[in-house]
Amino acid sequence: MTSRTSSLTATNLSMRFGGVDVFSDISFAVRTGHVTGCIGPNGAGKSTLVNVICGVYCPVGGQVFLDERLLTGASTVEIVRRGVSRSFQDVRIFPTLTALENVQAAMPTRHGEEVYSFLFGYQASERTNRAVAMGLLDELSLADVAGRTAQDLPFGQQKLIALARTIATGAQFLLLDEPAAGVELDLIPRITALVQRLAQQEQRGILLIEHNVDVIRAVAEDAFVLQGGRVIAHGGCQQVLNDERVIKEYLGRIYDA
Amino acid sequence: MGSIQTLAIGLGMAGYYALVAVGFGLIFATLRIFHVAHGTVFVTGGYVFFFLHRLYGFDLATSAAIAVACAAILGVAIDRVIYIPIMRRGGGMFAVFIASLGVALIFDALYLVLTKGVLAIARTDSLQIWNVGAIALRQYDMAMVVLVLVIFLLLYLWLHRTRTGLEIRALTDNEMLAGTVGMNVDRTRNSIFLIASAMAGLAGVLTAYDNGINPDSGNRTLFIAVVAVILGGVRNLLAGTLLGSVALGIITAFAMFLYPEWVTFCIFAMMIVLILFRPKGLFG
Amino acid sequence: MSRLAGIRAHASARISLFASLAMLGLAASATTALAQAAKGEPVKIGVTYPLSGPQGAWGQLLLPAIEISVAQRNEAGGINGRPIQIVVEDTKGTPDGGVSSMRKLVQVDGVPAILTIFTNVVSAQIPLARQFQVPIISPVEAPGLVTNTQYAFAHSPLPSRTVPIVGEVWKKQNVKRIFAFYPNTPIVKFLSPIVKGEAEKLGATYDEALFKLGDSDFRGLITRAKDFGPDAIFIMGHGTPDEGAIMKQIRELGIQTPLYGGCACITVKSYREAAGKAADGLIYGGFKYDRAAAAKLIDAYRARMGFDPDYASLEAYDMINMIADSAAKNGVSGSAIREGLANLKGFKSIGGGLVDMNDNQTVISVGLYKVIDAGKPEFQEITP
Amino acid sequence: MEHLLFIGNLICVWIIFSLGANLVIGYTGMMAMGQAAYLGVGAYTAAGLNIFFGVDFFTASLAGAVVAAVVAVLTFLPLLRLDGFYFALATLGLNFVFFDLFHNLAPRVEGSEGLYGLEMPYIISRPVGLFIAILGATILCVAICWRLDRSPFGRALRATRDKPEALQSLGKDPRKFQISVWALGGAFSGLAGAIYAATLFYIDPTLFTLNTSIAVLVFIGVGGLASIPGSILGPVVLVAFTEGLRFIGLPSTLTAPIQSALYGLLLVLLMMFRRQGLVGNYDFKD
Repeated sequence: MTSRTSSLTATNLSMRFGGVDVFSDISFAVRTGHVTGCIGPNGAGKSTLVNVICGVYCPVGGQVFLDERLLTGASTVEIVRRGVSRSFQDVRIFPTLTALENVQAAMPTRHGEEVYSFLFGYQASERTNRAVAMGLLDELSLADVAGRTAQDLPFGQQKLIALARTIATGAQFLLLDEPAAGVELDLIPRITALVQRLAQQEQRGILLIEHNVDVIRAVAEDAFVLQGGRVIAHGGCQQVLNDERVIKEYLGRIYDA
Repeated sequence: MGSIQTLAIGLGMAGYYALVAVGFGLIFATLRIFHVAHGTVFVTGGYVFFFLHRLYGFDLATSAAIAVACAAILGVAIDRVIYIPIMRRGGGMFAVFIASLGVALIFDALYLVLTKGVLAIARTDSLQIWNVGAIALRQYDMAMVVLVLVIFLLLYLWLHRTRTGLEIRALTDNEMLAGTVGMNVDRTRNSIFLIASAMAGLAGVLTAYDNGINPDSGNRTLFIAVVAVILGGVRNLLAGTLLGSVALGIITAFAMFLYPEWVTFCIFAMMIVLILFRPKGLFG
Repeated sequence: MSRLAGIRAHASARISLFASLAMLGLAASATTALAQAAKGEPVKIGVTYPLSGPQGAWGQLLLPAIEISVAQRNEAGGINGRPIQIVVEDTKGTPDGGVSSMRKLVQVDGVPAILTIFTNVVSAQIPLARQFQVPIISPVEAPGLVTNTQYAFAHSPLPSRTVPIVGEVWKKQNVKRIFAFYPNTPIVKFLSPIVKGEAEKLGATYDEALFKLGDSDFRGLITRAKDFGPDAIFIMGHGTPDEGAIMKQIRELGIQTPLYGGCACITVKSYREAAGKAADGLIYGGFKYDRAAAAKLIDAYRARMGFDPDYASLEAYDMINMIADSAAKNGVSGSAIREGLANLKGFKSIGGGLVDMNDNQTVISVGLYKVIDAGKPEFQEITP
Repeated sequence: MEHLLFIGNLICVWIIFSLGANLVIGYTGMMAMGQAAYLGVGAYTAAGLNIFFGVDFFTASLAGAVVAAVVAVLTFLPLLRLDGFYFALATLGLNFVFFDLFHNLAPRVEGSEGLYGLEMPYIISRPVGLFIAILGATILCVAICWRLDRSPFGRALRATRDKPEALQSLGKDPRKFQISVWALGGAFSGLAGAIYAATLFYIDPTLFTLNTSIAVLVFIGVGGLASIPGSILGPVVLVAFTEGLRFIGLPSTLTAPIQSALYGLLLVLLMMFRRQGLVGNYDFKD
């Protein structure tokens, strides 16, 4: 990454669909080298939050900043170019591409990807991209399915490919929408290890949206809890997870169930 | 003077468009099927009528009744034999659309072989006209306008006073129901295709009696009907289609009057502009 | 009836197709020329006519006349003892169909000459005729179309001769406003200036409208004419039923203006039927022929079809004999037949009289006619 | 023999046209129903330049491809925001609009009733020379598509087709790829049109109707979507079949309807039983 930024900040974000508030007054910050967790029940507005940050929807109130620069209002593509990329809860993998191609398609290089450059002169950058993509897949134990068409793979593996794809964009900030949901249990440690490595070694800032509290507990330093469209707790991860209100409103229900 | 005469002609043409368009709109609004073969159903009505009346000497009423029945059966058959199996095999709206084009091609070819593509006019005599000042009104057109209005009234009653009508309106309002193939929807589906195709068949009969049809007439009329439906708005089926058809009839007649070489151009340019700026329709 | 005739023509074409398919497998198209040299081997003549589409009805009425012509010629000894065999291809009346069927006839069947029809088809075939060195002959009525090329010939009365005699009627009746209908095809390029010129000569106001072949409702277009308030309406095109339908719709819009035409298309059954009663009173300039001289065609045609042949059938009858005469004199290759056609002198037309080829175009006699009853049909020659 | 070369030329024209359409429909998943319009633009441009301005044929063909690409992009930009049926319908409407343009400009334009005096360089003025040149152009087009298929650009096109919004979330604008491929498809169609004009020696608006657009849909539908072998196989099989109909002694009145009915039947059967075609890699999008 060329531009070094240090934080992605949301201030007083509000979103409304057809007169119904999805969330209101949400503020948080994601810093490079850190993982921020976001938990909350279904329908709490987590995915909408990601969509708002990424420019899919325009918030009815509040702003998102990348350091000092305003991000709100820019197009999705522009936002990714500035260094904020996201994954989808419902995967949205490219079904007819192979696992490897899925990851390669996300690489930011433009060599051979234009209508005037596809004939020649992209071999070197393709080789590099391929190596990087293979490395990512390897890290997620997907090296042996790299050549298989994505739609033929089980859901869990698709999810991991989508994760690899998001990482491959090279964005400084990653918004991961439930990366561990639907993934086989024995793969979860690999995901947490990867997320930790991204934060610590590559100095990326990660917003980790998860249902699985254990995952949050394992990797996140900070966390906030979204409930009924509001942040009900915010702070250090341990502190938040031990918050009485959180346990009562949210965690309690999970543990009960 | 020419403009009033053109207006009268346009209103007459609107009758045919309305009959084809309302059926197409009904199928599109309820089942999300882009039924290109609706044009085929239209010419089938016309050809059956033409063959029975002109070649086999049946009287007008019998030929017309058989023709409308054939068109109605063909419409239902296309749905049951082609559309439903495709949807059962996981084909989407585009698959049905393309298959529908295929059906239209097959029938075009059939009528081309049967008629060599020569214009089929079911009447031999001239039509009676009334001269009102310098304006010539054909009695046939006026009778047809009345007929179309009566049919639309009946359609209104059918959609608002019967159980099937209620189900159809539910389909129009709920996109989730549409496109599903299930036991409950099947009967409603049949009624939709039956009624829509019968109306297209009737339009075919009327056209074949009036100025005649050739194998191309189906597609031409269908695309005009599509524009009429888009113009009127899919959501607003009866009133919208009627208004859309009237508008289109007048526009086509005027295009023919003012820029005769550019009629097709006008219709399709208008369609593109509509799709771009008012996909929900002018009146929707 | 007419369909049966078509099938018969194809049955003979089929045999030759199999033969040529076999040859195609062996090699080159040159072999067809060798095969024809054998004694008694038929001489093939290609026919590219519309058998479907807007002009298909007419094409199917013309085929029997060609077959009668071929049969009578063969009885009379054919081409130096060799029978004539026609190979028919459907052009659908489109340039596209014209070119592909001509390619097939020349390159697969190896025909040395082709009978064809309609300006738009002929226009597209002319470059091909030059390339293949295969003469095409047609009753096109487009002035100048065939004169600038070596391999295309026409045998018909030109509108440059028929329209002026209609113009004399206009002059006599002191016509001041003329409205014309043409199809929206390249034929307008030839026709429009002639009629316009005629109007200018009279000092009459002139306007025109182009209709689309294959349309069926022309009323919007006709309203233009109504608005113009003409005292003469002129209709001419490819002789498709569309023109008849326009006549009918003119009357159904309450226009009682006299109708005029520049060809004898009303003698064509499909055209006449489309017009119905509306064509009664139509005045046209067209091919003038002697019924007694044409009896051997008219009687044979009547016996087969149940009604009289139209003027273009007579022209087609002539054209078969023109090709046969040229081939008999110069040989059966394309260039030999072309040579013969180009220098044709004193050819005895079925319509009576002798015609010469002048600049690739024959000059045949024209007359002025009035339709008394289109239903019967009954036509009367008149003088302006 | 000459006739076989002619059929070979026709097949080449349809292969180039199919490759272009397959880039748009198969690789990028855009339901283009009016590709014949660009075929016409290419044909008219090349023929017009050659006949009226004396431009040599190779340059004129290239110009045909370029103009078709430009026209394609200009007509595509307003349609960018449409999706599904409305996009298909709009492109279909474009076909009619262009047909009327060709048709109405034709009657009074000198040479419109046939390409008189299309000037060919000596080397391709003979049937064999022409065939070799056309075959060469076809091989070049196949090679370009083959490179494209394996390039990052091809991958991006397939990604655009599969999940445009996901591609967007990866920082790449799917619209850019759609416009690019539409231009490329237009260029292929335009080149095919120029070659078509050279093959037939004349052009006429009736060559560029909706039927031609549907024919290419059948070609790639039968051959296979998003597949180069499919784009070649479709035209080869279908043109050989329909031209073969002429040789089995079928009356020529029946060849056109049989071809049309066959195409219709193939469309129906394909949609029912094999939506990806013979060797295709992709289904018709929902």
